[in-house]
Amino acid sequence: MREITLSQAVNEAIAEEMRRDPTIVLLGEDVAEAGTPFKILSGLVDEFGPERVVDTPISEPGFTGIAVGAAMTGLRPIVDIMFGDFLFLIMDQLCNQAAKTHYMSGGKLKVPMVVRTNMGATRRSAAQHSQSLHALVAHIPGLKVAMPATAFEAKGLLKTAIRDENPVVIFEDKLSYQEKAPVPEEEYLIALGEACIRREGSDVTLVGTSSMVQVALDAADLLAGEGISAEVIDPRTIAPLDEDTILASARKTSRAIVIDEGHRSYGASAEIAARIAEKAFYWLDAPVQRFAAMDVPIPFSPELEDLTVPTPAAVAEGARRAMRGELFHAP
Amino acid sequence: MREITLSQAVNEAIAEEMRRDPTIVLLGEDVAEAGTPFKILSGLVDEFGPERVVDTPISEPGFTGIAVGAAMTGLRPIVDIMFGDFLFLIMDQLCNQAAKTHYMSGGKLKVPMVVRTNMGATRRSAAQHSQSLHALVAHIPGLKVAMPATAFEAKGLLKTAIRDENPVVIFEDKLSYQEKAPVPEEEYLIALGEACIRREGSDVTLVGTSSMVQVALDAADLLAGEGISAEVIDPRTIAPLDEDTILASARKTSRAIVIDEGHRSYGASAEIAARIAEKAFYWLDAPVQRFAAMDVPIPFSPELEDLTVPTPAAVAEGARRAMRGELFHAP
Amino acid sequence: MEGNRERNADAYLRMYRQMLRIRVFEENAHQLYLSAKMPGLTHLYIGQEAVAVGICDALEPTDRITSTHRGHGHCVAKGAGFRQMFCELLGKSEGFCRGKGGSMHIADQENGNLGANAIVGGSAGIATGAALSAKRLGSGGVAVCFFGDGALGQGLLYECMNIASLWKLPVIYACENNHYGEYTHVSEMASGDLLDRARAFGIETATVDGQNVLEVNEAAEGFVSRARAGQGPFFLLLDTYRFHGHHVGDISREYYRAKEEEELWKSERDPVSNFAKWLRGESVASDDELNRIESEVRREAEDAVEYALAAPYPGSEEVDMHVFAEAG
Amino acid sequence: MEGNRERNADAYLRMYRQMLRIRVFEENAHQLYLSAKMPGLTHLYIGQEAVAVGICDALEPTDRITSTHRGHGHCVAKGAGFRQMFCELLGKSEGFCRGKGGSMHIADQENGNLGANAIVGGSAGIATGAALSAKRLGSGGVAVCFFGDGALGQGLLYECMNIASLWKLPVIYACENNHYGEYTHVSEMASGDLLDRARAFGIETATVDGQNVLEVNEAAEGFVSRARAGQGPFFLLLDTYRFHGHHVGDISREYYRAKEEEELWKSERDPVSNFAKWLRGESVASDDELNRIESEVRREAEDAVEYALAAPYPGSEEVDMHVFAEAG
Ligand SMILES: Cc1ncc(C[n+]2csc(CCOP(=O)(O)OP(=O)(O)O)c2C)c(N)n1
Ligand SMILES: Cc1ncc(C[n+]2csc(CCOP(=O)(O)OP(=O)(O)O)c2C)c(N)n1
Ligand SMILES: [Mg+2]
Ligand SMILES: [Mg+2]
Repeated sequence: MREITLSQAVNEAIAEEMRRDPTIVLLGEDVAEAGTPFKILSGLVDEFGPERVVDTPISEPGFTGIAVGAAMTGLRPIVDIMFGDFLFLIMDQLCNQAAKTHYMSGGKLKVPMVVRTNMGATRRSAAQHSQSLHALVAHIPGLKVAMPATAFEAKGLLKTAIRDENPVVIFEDKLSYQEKAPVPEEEYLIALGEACIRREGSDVTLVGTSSMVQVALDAADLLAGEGISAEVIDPRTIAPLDEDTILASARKTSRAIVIDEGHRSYGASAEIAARIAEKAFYWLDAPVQRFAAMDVPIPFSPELEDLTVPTPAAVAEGARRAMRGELFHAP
Repeated sequence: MREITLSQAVNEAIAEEMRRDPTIVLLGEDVAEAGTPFKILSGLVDEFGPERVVDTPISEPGFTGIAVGAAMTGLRPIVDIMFGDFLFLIMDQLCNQAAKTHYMSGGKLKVPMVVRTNMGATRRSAAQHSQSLHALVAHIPGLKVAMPATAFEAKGLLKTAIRDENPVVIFEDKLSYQEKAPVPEEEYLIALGEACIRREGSDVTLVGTSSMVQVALDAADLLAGEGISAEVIDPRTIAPLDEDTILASARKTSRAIVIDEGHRSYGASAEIAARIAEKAFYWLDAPVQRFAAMDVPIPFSPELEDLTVPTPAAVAEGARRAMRGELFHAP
Repeated sequence: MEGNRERNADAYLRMYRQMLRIRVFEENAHQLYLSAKMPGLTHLYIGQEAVAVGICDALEPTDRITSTHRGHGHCVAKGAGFRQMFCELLGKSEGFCRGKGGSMHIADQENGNLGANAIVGGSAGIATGAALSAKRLGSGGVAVCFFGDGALGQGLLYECMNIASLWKLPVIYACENNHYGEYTHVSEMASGDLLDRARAFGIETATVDGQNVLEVNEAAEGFVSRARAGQGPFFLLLDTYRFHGHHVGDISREYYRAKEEEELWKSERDPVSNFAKWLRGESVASDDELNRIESEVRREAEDAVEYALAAPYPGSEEVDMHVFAEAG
Repeated sequence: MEGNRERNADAYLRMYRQMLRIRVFEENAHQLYLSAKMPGLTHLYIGQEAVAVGICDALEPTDRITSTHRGHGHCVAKGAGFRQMFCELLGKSEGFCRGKGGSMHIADQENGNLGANAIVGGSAGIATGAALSAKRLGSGGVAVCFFGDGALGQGLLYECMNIASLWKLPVIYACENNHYGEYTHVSEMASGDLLDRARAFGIETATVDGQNVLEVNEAAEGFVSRARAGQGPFFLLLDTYRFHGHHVGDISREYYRAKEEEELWKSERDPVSNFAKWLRGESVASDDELNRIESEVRREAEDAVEYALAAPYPGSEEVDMHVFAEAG
């Protein structure tokens, strides 16, 4: 199968959907001629014109709100939020307006829109350009939240999100934009709410989101050399969360580790771990462990920044300890 | 001991601190003559004048940002956000600016400010005036988050928050403003990060936040009648979280239930439950259960709204099931 | 009060009826609150009727509006029926939002009302987005964004006005200056000249007496037809007043506005009774006709209240319905 | 270029040196990037030196500024030393922020620089708040909020200008109009007249040639002294240009701005070389003197780069230090 980058996958997904549905419009800063600073959207304005691929002023709340209204009245906007950190600016429009409109209107209004943004540290971008804020939006009923780990998921999830009748927030990992993965030429969709088992295993379940899927896979490689068989699960969307697939694996292996790039406390890893711990309780041989970004603003200094995110080595060590039963937390 | 309402406790705390420290200013909508729509701050403008108790335009991002700058340069602002739901408007100023400034400046700048806001449903205020959004801010490193359950905590935590050198967000329960509790005349402070055991027990630990402390206490009453002894813990602040007190109780009782009024998924209950499940794993006789607001926008209709929040009866039933070991979740 | 002689009596009486319907709707809502039959609080539109009616009469049902926490007037003016409205206020399943929205989120999609909003200024983007849809889809529609003087404090509005002006969107920003936010005078909340805030973005503005429905309507007609012709956006400032408290529980108001001021507006500048006087004076309608309209409206309201009081609440199975929309 | 004959040569040469220091600092930062010695990206201030210097020369060290993602110029102009700046850019522990902030968060509290900000427009509140402190604490200080034309898109700015005007705060909003956001011309981002956006809030404005340090300085002196006297806020619009890309990686720029335009600004409107020419023409300084200043500045930069390259990174124990400030 051909391999394309995550960036190309996003571009293709949008182009295909825009060809199919003339009501799709793209709004964001520098999305047209510039094709975003990451050059993800290059070429779209040439094909679809500046009426559908629209450069906005630097007004995240404004153009997100405009997208909400447009979505309520017949368009299907895709909003580009250049850095996930800027979600903080659009929280009211996203969480008080877009997320609640369908419910508050008793099902009579709907807001089919996509917010594409990104996440991830270790780009030396410091505290306001490195956050992984998916837990915040996943907490809000009415929003769906997708976290593609590879180009394959990026394309399939985005196409599905564009067709969804609800506001969907997609977090792409900044460091993965140039990563290639096999992506079929033919059209495909990936349902929101279906996890995928990236690697089968029997001793320990590693649930990783976004870039942490690769960390989990790398950890699994390390463990395989030591005779520990890790199963790696990518939830792909955290809202809805495919609890069944995750629980089935945890019940099978009796050990689970959750790896996520959001901050640890009150982050996505807490929800996933809490569900496993509750619903696979009688199967577990060891406590569910969490690996996540440290609870610190992401520092600029490379030496420090690299300490803040989970690594394959750390995850592997967690798995080893789970195997050895060395997780006795003294009072 | 005299009893005063939570609203009076807040008023006293601010008045005492403002008398003590002339750099404290109060900013918010209708905080001066009106004393807020909840009439919490009545009288403060008379004592401290309109230079220190300042009515702002309806500009939550603006006046919060102004508070951040003021806090960086010698004032200690208390910001009044009329409804917790409006936190969505100030997330950038709170989470990208206030929370990160100390860290990003290598410890050279600091932002001693308090954001006072509220939470809680069942006031028939519908989806944009009923949310309990504490988990969102608790997820952000650099913010402290307090959730007073009674007038006693409201006063003690607020006074400490005002003296803290960091941004602190305090969530008051809207329905508790008129609830009375014993509050000493003499000055006292409550440290941020110290849970309190509201009721001792031996069979099951109920961890409740804010208004859910009362739900937990009521559940404990129900259970006591049946010979089940519940210990009730109020963390008082969720960031920092007094893990030790919670874990000690869970290890003692071997069963834990977490009750919180935020939405269930990716909410505060997940973090607390995940920590107990991980760190008290070897002591637990039953899975940690969570009771929280349903994952729906809060509906207006009273009949529906009342279904969305945890009740003492539901919590008690959870405890009974934990005692009976009836928590087998089929795959 | 001046009228346009060419306009026909039908239009005048239609607008009169609508203003009266708002007034009577609100009186009934107030009663429901006072008799503890309505859950929560509500913000009455009484005193501002000419604004909603004057503007909405210039619109087609397919045109969109966004409304505010003080939204019953806009809802009525845009064409909503009383039964569904009262049902909504009481949290009943036959309400416009199946009782899930209530007063602060009342909407009426079939008549182009995209909903009240409990976030001050929160609908500036929604209205502007509706105008973007109209332009992109070539529907010829316009959108009106209703908001209060207090909403001028929200930065979102300026972001949207800038974009609407850049993209020449068919949206009209209708600022209802009733002189107060909750309990604070506009002069403490807004510096400079209010109209300049739109002009700064190259938006054409007008200011009208919001108590005079014909003046409002004339200005609205002009802006609406020009917006339809691609000359938008526009900004309309309406001088008006709320006769009651900020919400139904706001009883003692002396600390923020004088009784005399309230009395003056009520006695001199009541948009409904002044318009009635004008209609009689111009012989558009007789006392009898106006009385007949009034009793019809009152009957309609009574019937609707009764209906709504007897109507069922949504079943408990609805609590987690409509979180997500289904495909199709 | 016009100069004020009464001003003394010291001030001129001080400003010249500071402009040159910014230019040379940025050239070195660029080299560090090109040689892959600097982590991440950075936004060069080259071309805009007269703005930062003209304004900051009018300030006392105790006055506060807030800065932007393009913040090295403001930092130098407000008095920062090169060593701590380069250390910060390289993530070293002797940097102003112990390497934790980097280019986009560089700050210098001792000299009143409250920091660069990676959120466009994000410091409007901070600067206004600093002015509130100055007023409440009676310090006599003023605050300057630097921001770009792109930041005019952020609603926060309008909220803050409104409040600053209502409360008469000693803050100066300094809009550096370099004609572009990242890759989009200001005309596509801003409708209407830029100055009207401040005037709408009753704020007095001025517009000056941002390439002429003396003109900038004169306007700044006026506003600063009047702000100190309680007549603020003010809004200063500075016409300027960034000579390089949006950030150091922005190489091919033809799709958003013409090479000819860049060349014209560089050849005709370079604030540093034009000021040098003027200084010579007015006999304020000889060629020799200017050359001496330049070589001093270059040596200072070289030394600082060398120092920073050799300086240690923060130890791993720092990673969770400074999340919270301790009491006292
Ligand atoms: C963002 C936000 N801030 C504050 C409030 C609380 N609030 C509700 S109505 C109101 C006053 C609004 O004034 P205005 O816009 O003039 O409308 P009016 O009530 O006069 O119709 C306020 C402050 C809110 N609902 N939303
Ligand atoms: C809120 C926000 N939106 C978008 C960005 C990405 N961004 C960084 S700089 C920039 C352009 C800013 O333009 P301007 O304010 O004119 O400053 P200049 O770069 O020209 O100095 C953008 C869009 C950001 N940092 N913050
Ligand atoms: Mg008003
Ligand atoms: Mg610019």
